[in-house]
Amino acid sequence: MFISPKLTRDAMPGNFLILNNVEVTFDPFILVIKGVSMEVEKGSIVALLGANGMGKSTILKAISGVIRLERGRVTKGYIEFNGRRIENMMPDAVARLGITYVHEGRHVFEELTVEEDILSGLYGRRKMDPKDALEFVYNYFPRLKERRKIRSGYLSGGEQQMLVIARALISQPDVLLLDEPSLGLFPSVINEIFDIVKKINEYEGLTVILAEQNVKKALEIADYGYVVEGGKIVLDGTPEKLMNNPDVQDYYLGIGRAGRISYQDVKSYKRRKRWIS
Amino acid sequence: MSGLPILEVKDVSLRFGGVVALRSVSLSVNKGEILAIVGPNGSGKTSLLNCICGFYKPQSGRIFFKGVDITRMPIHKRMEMGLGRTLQTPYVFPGTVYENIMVGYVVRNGGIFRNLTYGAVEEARRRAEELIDFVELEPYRDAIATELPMGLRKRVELARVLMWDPEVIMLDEPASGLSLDERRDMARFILELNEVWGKTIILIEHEMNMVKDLAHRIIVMDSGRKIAEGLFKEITRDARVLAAYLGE
Amino acid sequence: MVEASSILNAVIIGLASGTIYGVMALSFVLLYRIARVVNIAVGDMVLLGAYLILFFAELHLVPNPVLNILVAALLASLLSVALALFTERALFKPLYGQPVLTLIMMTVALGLLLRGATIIGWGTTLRVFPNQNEIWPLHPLEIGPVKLPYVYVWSITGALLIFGAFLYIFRKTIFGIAMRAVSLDPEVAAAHGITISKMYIYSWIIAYVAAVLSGLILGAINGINIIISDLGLSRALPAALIGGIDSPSGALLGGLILGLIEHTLGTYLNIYLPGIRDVIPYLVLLVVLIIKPYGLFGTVRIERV
Amino acid sequence: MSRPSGVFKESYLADMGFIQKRFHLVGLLLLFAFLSTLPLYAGDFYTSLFMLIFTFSVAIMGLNLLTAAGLFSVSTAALMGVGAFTASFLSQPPLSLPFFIVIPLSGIATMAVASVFALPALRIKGYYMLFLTTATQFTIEWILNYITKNVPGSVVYIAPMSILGHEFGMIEKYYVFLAIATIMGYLIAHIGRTPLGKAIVMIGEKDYAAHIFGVSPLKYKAIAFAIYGLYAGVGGAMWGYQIGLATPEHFGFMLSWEMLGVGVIVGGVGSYVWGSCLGTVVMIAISQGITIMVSRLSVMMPWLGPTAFGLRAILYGVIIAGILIAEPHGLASLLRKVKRFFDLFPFSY
Repeated sequence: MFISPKLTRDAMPGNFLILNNVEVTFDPFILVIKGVSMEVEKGSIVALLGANGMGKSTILKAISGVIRLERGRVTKGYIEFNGRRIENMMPDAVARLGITYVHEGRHVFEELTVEEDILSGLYGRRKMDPKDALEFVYNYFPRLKERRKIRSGYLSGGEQQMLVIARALISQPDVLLLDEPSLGLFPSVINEIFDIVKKINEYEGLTVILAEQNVKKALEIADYGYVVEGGKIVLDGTPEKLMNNPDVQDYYLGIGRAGRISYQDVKSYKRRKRWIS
Repeated sequence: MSGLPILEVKDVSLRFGGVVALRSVSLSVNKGEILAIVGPNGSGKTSLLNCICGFYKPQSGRIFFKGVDITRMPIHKRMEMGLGRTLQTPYVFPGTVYENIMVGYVVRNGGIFRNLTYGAVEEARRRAEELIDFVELEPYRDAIATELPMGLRKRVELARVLMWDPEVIMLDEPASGLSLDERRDMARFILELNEVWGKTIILIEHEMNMVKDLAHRIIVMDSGRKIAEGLFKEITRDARVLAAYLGE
Repeated sequence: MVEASSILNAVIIGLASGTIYGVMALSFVLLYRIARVVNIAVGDMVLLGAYLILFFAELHLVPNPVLNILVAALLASLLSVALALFTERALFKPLYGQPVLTLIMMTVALGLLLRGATIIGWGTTLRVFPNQNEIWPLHPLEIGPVKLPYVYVWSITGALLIFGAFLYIFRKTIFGIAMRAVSLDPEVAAAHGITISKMYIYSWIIAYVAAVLSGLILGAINGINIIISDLGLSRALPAALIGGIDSPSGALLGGLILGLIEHTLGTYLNIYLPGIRDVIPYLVLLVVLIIKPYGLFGTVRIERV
Repeated sequence: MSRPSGVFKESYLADMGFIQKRFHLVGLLLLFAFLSTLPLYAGDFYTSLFMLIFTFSVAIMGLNLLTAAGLFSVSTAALMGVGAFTASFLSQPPLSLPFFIVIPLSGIATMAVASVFALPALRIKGYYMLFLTTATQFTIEWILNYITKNVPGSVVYIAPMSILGHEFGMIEKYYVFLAIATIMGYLIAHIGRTPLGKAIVMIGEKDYAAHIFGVSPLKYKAIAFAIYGLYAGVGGAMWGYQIGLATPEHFGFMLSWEMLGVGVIVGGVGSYVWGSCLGTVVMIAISQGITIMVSRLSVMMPWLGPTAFGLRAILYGVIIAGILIAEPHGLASLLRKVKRFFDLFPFSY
């Protein structure tokens, strides 16, 4: 199905998305991101890893400008995209530059049909023909083509996740910011979605920044990973390096030094602790 | 461990518009067991819970709880009879944690004038405090519940359900969105509820390790059907289950 | 008001005036759908529109009376674009992200401002458009047994044009899809490159223009007076809700139903219970809300837990 | 929410009591001292102004509870009208009941009316309530109009307050009003802390989700509506006793909006007693302030002539818009900020 040759990533080297010591503050004075620096290469998949509420999503929202809608601001540092400062721009302006953010939690436009929903991503891009653009995304998501007349609110979770990625993809962005695509999905569906993301990355040269809790899955497709904790980057490296890091194994993969701890065993230990205290 | 069936679902089918969510699903839950329901997204697990708790009314089939046909009963009546359920994304209102938990009192004590007495307030608060103790929320007692992180809100919800002392508790993805530590805590509560308090638990969960460790019996669903039932070892050998898991 | 001698005539007139209720309801529905603004000021917008047309018509820019009123309506619509910009930028932009109730309160303030301005500008005496008799000939259009006053012919044509254009844009173009997307989830729409505040301005412009045009017809039927403001609210709000608050085509249907009931049952009951005609829309609304809480065409929310 | 160490509560009820700190008690006592001596040194104008504040506070308490249940109502004024008209009917011959029976009965009658109009509300969610209650407001207004058209003078009168033939003066009426407001305030604060009160708050956001936790939205919406009707009716009867007469024009749509938009939102949803009182004070202050400003301005600008009441509308619009823009969360959040900062706002309920 995918006959086009793999784009050589080396053709366009260099870091084209740079975060330098970025701090994000939410109204009134809640500091959420405390000095994050990242460099993203064109055409790579970068994973931001970490548990819930650690600030992965906020980093993505800061890049895309969505924080501006939630009363947040970048108060220190800068974000540079293709040599242009984009921190604190409104999200629609950032999107028109070619950075599209996909919200966590599969926000489909419930009352639109699947096709209308995808097309809404095309607004303001006059140079593209809607038919060609639709063909382009249906190529990657044949399942959505089958269901294009159904109201998107009635799709299953996996299909909704595909739909929101497809909607982001139709405007052919340079950077895709994916927030927790695997949340609440079943393993086989997660595999399917991650495979598609990888394919798009390879065939279109799309840069992907992925915020994921599912560390194992994310590292399978990523070229580089950052571990985010408490609004800071605490660890970064290639997937191999991160996978072999004992802390990552312990905290995120659930593999203790003596193998995985059964949930049954946790109970007696904690219970005993409660009696003692 | 297994006793008499406390909850029975017989041939339940559910459709919305043109989409079939459940196709003639039957199952029975024995008193005192932990039953896990697993399956891909959109396979009808949550719809099944919604039918049992009354949020959706199935087009055909019947549901029996403690021998009573509850298929057409309103939700709050079912809760009064001893069902309880938590939500995938917890629902708390902007009040303190103990206020959120206290609400559960009205399920079995719905009398308007009885509710307004000092005794009712005192009793509701006392039971709420006991449950705050159980789910280990003591430091957050006076915190505004909507401002708490996901893991703690899930505990608030669990405690609220326990307020009316249900016999069957349905947990909809209690571990989704939680860190490993929080998942372990949740597993501990589930085990204590089951083993010490003797509650029957229906568990929907994606985290297979948790299902494997906790559940006595597992039901696998795919596209609105029940495709397998049994112990973890048994279902992992089932060809249909493997297909549903791994795709193709 | 023309006394309808036969039931048929009452039905036709009811439907005809229903079209203009539909346009007002459209103004209301659109603002709600896109900007989530429940516009309590809709009646006052209609009132101001009527006065603006009156103002331009009295300048007599064009000698022909029919052209004159059309030019006046056009100028009033253009001016209302400026008003829409002012409303959105000065009053509503500072409120982005606020609870809906705050926005509604702001429309209450807007209504007070518009009403106060018209009272100070034009007083409270009843006015009529200049040369009204030449624009809308007194003798009605007769089609067989039906006698339809000319103002209703205007009303029907104008309303159908507005609805046709609007439905085409809303359903078929990417602009329309983008508008609906903003109405469903502004934050997500913004992340896909849709500028929310522009969409809000567009919806205010459409709302104002629709209100101005309804002002033309309502003013012609009832005369121009502060009364129009209550009249506008009491027709637009029930019509919008009967059709379903987020459904533009429902707005037209709601308007028609309302016009029909008002001119048949309302006129009849008014003999026994004076004044009930102005409450009839609300009574119909109460009944509809009991039977179908989301109106006839309103979207039933897909509730998931 | 830290409490000073060394404060021990004997029971949970005490822990949820209305007076948590000595500071609250002092504040409350000072307030009562002020209110109970007010008519002795304040003139008639301020005494009657405070009576008006008590009246509207009572109505707004009920509205605040209803708003906390997620039901927005703009028919409060009409329901107060029902209360006033019932009071007129009960206090005049042939019944001629004394005021201490008329006021509760008016409340109960209004509760019944509110419950009838609430029937469609039970299936309705969120902002649809505003439309429904708009319809209710105009329908009730028309009914009241219809009644007044059929009485001589187009006005209904409420008999003066009296007990055993002794007619109450302004000061005596003031104390009656203060007592009623205190009782109604205590009642609603108590309802607020019971599980029933929490259940009402719980249906506020997503009633279908609350239903899964056994809280039937139908039942608690109906209860909230009944309480709302009771409070509006009592408020209306108080209003009637203060003014002595009533016409439907007194209970217009805009008044309903003022009560919701200023009385409840400024005071803060969920703060049943003190928020309502605060909101009422602001509401009446704005209204009085504008009246004074308009009369000054129309002296300065005589060309306005009879259109001066347009000025009133504009001033009101500017003030509301100004408040909303300057502090978009409403004054309530401003106060909350102040309260969090100092933590000495004397009342926790």
